[in-house]
Amino acid sequence: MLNTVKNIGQKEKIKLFLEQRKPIIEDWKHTYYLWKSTPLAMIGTVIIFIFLTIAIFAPLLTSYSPTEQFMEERLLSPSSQHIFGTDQYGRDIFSRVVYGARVEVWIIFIVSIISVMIGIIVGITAGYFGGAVDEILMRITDMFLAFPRLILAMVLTAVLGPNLTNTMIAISLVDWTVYARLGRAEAMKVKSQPYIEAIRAVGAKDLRIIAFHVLPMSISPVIVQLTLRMGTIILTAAGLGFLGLGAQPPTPEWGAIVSDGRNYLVNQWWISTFPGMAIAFVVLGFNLLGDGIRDILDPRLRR
Amino acid sequence: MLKKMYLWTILIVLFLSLTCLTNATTPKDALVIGANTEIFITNDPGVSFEVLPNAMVQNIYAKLVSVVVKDKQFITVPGLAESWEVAPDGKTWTFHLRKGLVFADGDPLKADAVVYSFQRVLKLQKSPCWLFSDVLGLTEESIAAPDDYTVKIVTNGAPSNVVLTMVGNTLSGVLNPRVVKEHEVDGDMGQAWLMDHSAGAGPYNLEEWDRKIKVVLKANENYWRGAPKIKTVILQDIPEPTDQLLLLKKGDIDVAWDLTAEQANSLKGGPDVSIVTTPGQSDEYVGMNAGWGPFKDVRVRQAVKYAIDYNAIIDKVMTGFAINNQQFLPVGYFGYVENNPYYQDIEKAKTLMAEAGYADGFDVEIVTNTTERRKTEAVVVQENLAKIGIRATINLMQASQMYAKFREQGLQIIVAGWGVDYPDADALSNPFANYRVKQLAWRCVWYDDYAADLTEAASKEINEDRRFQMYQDLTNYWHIYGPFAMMYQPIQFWGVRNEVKNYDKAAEGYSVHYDLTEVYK
Amino acid sequence: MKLGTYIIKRIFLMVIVMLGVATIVFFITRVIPADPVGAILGGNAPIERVDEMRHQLGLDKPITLQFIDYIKGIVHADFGISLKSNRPVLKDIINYFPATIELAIASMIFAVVVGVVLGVYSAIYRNKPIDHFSRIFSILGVSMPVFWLGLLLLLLFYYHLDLLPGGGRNSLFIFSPRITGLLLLDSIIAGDWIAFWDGLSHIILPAFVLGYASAASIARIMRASMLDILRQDFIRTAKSKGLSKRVVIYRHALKNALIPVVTIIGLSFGSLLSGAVLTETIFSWPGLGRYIVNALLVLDYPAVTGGTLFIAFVYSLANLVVDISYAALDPRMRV
Amino acid sequence: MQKVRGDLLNISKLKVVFYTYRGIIKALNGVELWMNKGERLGIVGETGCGKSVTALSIMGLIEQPGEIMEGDILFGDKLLTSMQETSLINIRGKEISMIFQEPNAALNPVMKVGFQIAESISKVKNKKIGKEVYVEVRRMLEIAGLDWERTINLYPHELSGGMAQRVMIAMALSSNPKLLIADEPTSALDVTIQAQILELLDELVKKFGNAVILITHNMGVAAEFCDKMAVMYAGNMVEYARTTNIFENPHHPYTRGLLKAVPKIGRTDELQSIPGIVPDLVNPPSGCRFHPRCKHAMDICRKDFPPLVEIKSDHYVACYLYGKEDIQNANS
Repeated sequence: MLNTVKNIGQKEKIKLFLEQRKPIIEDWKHTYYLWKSTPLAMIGTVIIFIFLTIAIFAPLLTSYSPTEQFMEERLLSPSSQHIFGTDQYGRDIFSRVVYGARVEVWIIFIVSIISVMIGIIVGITAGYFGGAVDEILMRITDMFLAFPRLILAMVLTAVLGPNLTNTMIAISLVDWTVYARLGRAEAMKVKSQPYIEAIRAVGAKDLRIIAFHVLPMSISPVIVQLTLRMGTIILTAAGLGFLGLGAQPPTPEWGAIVSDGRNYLVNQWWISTFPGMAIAFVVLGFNLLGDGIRDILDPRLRR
Repeated sequence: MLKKMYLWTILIVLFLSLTCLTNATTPKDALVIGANTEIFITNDPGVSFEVLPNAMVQNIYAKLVSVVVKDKQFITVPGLAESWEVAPDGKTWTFHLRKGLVFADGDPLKADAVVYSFQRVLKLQKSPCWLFSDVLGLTEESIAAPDDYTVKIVTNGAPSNVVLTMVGNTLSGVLNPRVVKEHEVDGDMGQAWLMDHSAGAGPYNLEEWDRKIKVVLKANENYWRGAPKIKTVILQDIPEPTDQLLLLKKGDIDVAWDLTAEQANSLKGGPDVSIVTTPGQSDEYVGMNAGWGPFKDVRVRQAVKYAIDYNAIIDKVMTGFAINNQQFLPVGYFGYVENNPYYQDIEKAKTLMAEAGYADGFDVEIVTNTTERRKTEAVVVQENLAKIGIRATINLMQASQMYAKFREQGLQIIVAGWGVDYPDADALSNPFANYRVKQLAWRCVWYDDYAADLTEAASKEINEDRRFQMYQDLTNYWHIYGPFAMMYQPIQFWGVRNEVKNYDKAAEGYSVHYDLTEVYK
Repeated sequence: MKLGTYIIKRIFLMVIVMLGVATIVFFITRVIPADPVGAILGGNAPIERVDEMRHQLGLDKPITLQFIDYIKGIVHADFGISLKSNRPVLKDIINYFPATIELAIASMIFAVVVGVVLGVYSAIYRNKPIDHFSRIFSILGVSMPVFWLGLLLLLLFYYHLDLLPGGGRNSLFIFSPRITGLLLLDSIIAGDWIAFWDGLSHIILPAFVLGYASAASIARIMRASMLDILRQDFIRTAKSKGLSKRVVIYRHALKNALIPVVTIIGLSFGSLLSGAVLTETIFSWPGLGRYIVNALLVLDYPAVTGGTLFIAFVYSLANLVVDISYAALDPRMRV
Repeated sequence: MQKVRGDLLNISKLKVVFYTYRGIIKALNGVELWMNKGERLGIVGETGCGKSVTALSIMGLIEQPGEIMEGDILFGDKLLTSMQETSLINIRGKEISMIFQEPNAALNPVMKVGFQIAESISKVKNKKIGKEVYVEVRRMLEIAGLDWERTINLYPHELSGGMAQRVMIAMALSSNPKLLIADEPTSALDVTIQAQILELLDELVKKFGNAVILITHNMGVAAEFCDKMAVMYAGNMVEYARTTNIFENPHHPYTRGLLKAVPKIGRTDELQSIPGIVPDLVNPPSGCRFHPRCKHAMDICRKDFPPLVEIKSDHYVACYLYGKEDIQNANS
């Protein structure tokens, strides 16, 4: 068997490979087609792309530091020098917004990792083992779900001490329930498959089954859900920042910048307006993308 | 289609009729003050200890004497007591009440009411109690009424200025014992009831406190100095400064209490609104932990004092609403003489750092709380310190957490403020220079016995000249060795509609004496 | 399962969950070291007074004893005494909650009406201009930060256009009657129309800002659900019976399409309560959200635990009601 | 206007397309169909051949993303294809009724069945739903063989498939329509129930004298029930004749193939399926759409679509196998 594969040429290998993967490739092609024909998803993707580009190339986009103060240049209105104006410390709002993109990306990244990890572990454990374990874990999940999200996050950050790290921890501790439910459903589905029974019969341990069979199946719905939730993560972080319970100065977190500027709203509208627009813009991007993904995954469209 | 049109018309009419209601201006005999009433806890003079509620309590309860501002100095003038004298031992004080005084409800006000009120403060043991018990050394037995018009108290021999300012302080407001006893629940001496009711003899009665909405005061027609001109005072809860600004500009409120400096400046020169200012009764400081690493070295502390850009903070952060005052005594206090040795001098600071062996600087954590102003100050200080190589990070804490850590001597640098408890030098020299009272000096681990001894001596010195000189010596010594860089003394400011007259007189004494009887429209 | 058994089971579960919630809140707020007492007494107070007060409040007792006291209290609806306001927390909650619930209800009404109407039209006129408008409206609604939108609208409608009031529940010199604590309802009961219009003009902006995101998500779900229903066989049947488009949509489709929306209404209630924290801050709305935020800032533990628990309780209750009405709405659930 | 061949219904050159992401589906490709009053017509063919689309076209229920491209549907003297929606409403349910394949799904799940029938009746009689209407509802339920007291207040999910279909029949016949379209009315039901339903339908239609179009993929059902049969393939009518003719003397190769695939009692030869697959209607084969699966395919079949010609009286076939002379006859 191995020999035959070895003997065939590179081209054939690729061909064979493509042949085997044909359904998957077809599926991807189809997805690509749907994505292309969903203008909203495309706009969303473009927005997210711009957002990531800004985050990556922040230092190239602006010559001002996001934190250094120039008390001589405080509260300047938007001009060619400072296209978004300056704040009460003479910092360039544009560069704060641009560097803020990095903060937001970081928040999304960390929150996603922590919350997915907790969620998956709890969810799969509950779904796979079922019974009392399931009952207990799900009741715990319910307890976390019994709080309105922002309020729980608020209490957590306030108690942990408001700063960026704790904000991320708090949001993760609020957000994991979504993935737990998904993971549980997925685990229950996989568990009831006949082949799992077969694998168990040949002596596979639970941990092994979870790691090699249940986990991979749970990943893709979780990833989809994650994309849908990224907008919410930003909004929650910004809400905490606005209440002074999130990232602390001089961290250029967008919500915190809006909050910084709110006392200047009447006379210096630009301080709050631009970072607020940045939040709306990026969340819009995630929502459009999420909507698109929902549409693309809609089995009725996939027929 | 017609049906739709009809519906739209109704909607538009409704909307317009709603909007008509929004243009209400305040009545002529009413004063509406917009403020963040978050810190309002009670209107009980024996419990209240914050500036804003005190400002209301001062207008509800009359006191034996009043501490007012004259020629920018605090002086004591007669109140319910028309005269007083102190025995030669400097401890026994006798106050003579006016005849025919009545409470707002018409009950006669006699000496027993004063005694009851003072003893009540001591019994309640609430926030302001220590001013009586610790500073004046009063006990329940040391307060007495030999007859209906005489009140006698025996102190620990505190200087006369201290005693009189205390008797003129909010906690000395006189309550009607009959009413209070009527509303006593479980021996609380009327605490619960007095939160939102009043039983005083001041110019106003507390009509209503609708929590987080408004506090309403109504004129007391029986006030001994005559009923005030403004009949209704409403303290409207408006937590956001921006909202206060908007409402003030529109005339929905007459006075805005919590404007930002920036907003106040934007109002200057406007047609309808002026800015009223008065020196604030507080200090803004940068405190260094003299027991921590580099700050053990007095030269490092001096370097920090030379690194701070005082002018930038005053001009830019406070946009001029601050006085360059580098001592703990606020302007206008006994013992105050302008004395500001520090200014930003990076070279000098660097030299001092090098002499102390920290030419390359060090890492330090600045802690402050989450209010807008402190945040800004901390950020400026952080920048300033960076110039002499001190790499500072800012850690914003909620006030509660910050003070908890501070009380455990657990901070490296703190940016904070100290509000004056009573208008005497003593109220500041102790916290800032005497570590034995376990306040600021102790929290900054500045265990300096010379300063502590001098502070204690000054607080017992009855001779005014000698006392004055002691404060000069203390200030000079403290400037060199102390762990504090004093950023400024804030200037308190209000946005006030031009229809409101004499508000500057009313607010001149700010936290010590806030007198709405002066105001008219 | 019979509807009755279902309700009993749900209530039983809710009690268990609420006890868990109480435990979570307790440990979140007590285990981490911080000093609420110091905050209450202010920066000036000497350390002796702080210790004294801590003892008074029983904060120096072992944590397990404190926990037992706390749970005992909760069972008796006693959340303790607020360190800051010095009043029973429950009294404070009763004081502030009507404002929050009034705002939440007003927002909910706005959200449901706008969301359902937009969603239905969007589905009927799929890919027509009204659909595009409604989708843009919805997607903006869930994208804009509540606090930012609130600030901008305040600036526009209050300051620049002078059309609506700038905050609070009513105007200064309009004294509304107090019966239930819900101003609008009270003024209707009392027949005080001036107070009613005044209250209404005050609630418009905050209710819009708060309800917008929920309106958007309801519109989104409504559209999807309506599209789904319109594809169903029974709609074809209804049409084949010769029923007019109106009847088909409003009598046959809408009733079915609303069922999943009910679930979203329950979830939206959570985001309304969350959003209320922000909206109340911006619009000077004297509600529970602001109470909790302010209590958090000074770590007033009894107030934080009480307020949070209460909000969680109201939210769970709302979800319970939604679940039950879901069951009641859909005859298929009533087997 | 094409010639009128039936006195109840005439469909000519009906073309229907559906716009989808894959492209345009040419669902009907010039269907010709006609029938007389009181007649029972069976439309047979594989899944996706356009039977249901034809039915929906008659009802005027082709909606986005579908569209009638060309062709006429003449019902009596009314040209349905050019009628406004408002007038169509008066035909649907009143003159033409329809029953569907999945009776449970075809009933609104949140409404009591009684109400759903009442809706129909109130529409036809132009009366508000009330006592009078409900009297009629009871009568219809009885006629459909249901105990009205038990069923009238039930929800659809509480009914078995057979009961639900009886409700549908009661609903459809409540207006005593001229034409009843039954779209696979029994294929979702158990075999025993199927027979009952067909019997009921047979009995009622006899009683009321309605014309019926029975859409089915089951040749046996069609044979039992229908006077005439129309065979459809990939959007075209390929053969139309009396039922007996279709069974005894099928002409079109596709019809023959279908019949070979029908199991029969006493049949000894092996069941055969038609080789090849149903064509993709986005890119249908040129010419005769059946040619890729036809063993008799000729060159002309690949180029042109054969017209439907009458090769015997009342027997029409669309296939080039049947002599030029037939075609010429037809044309002259």
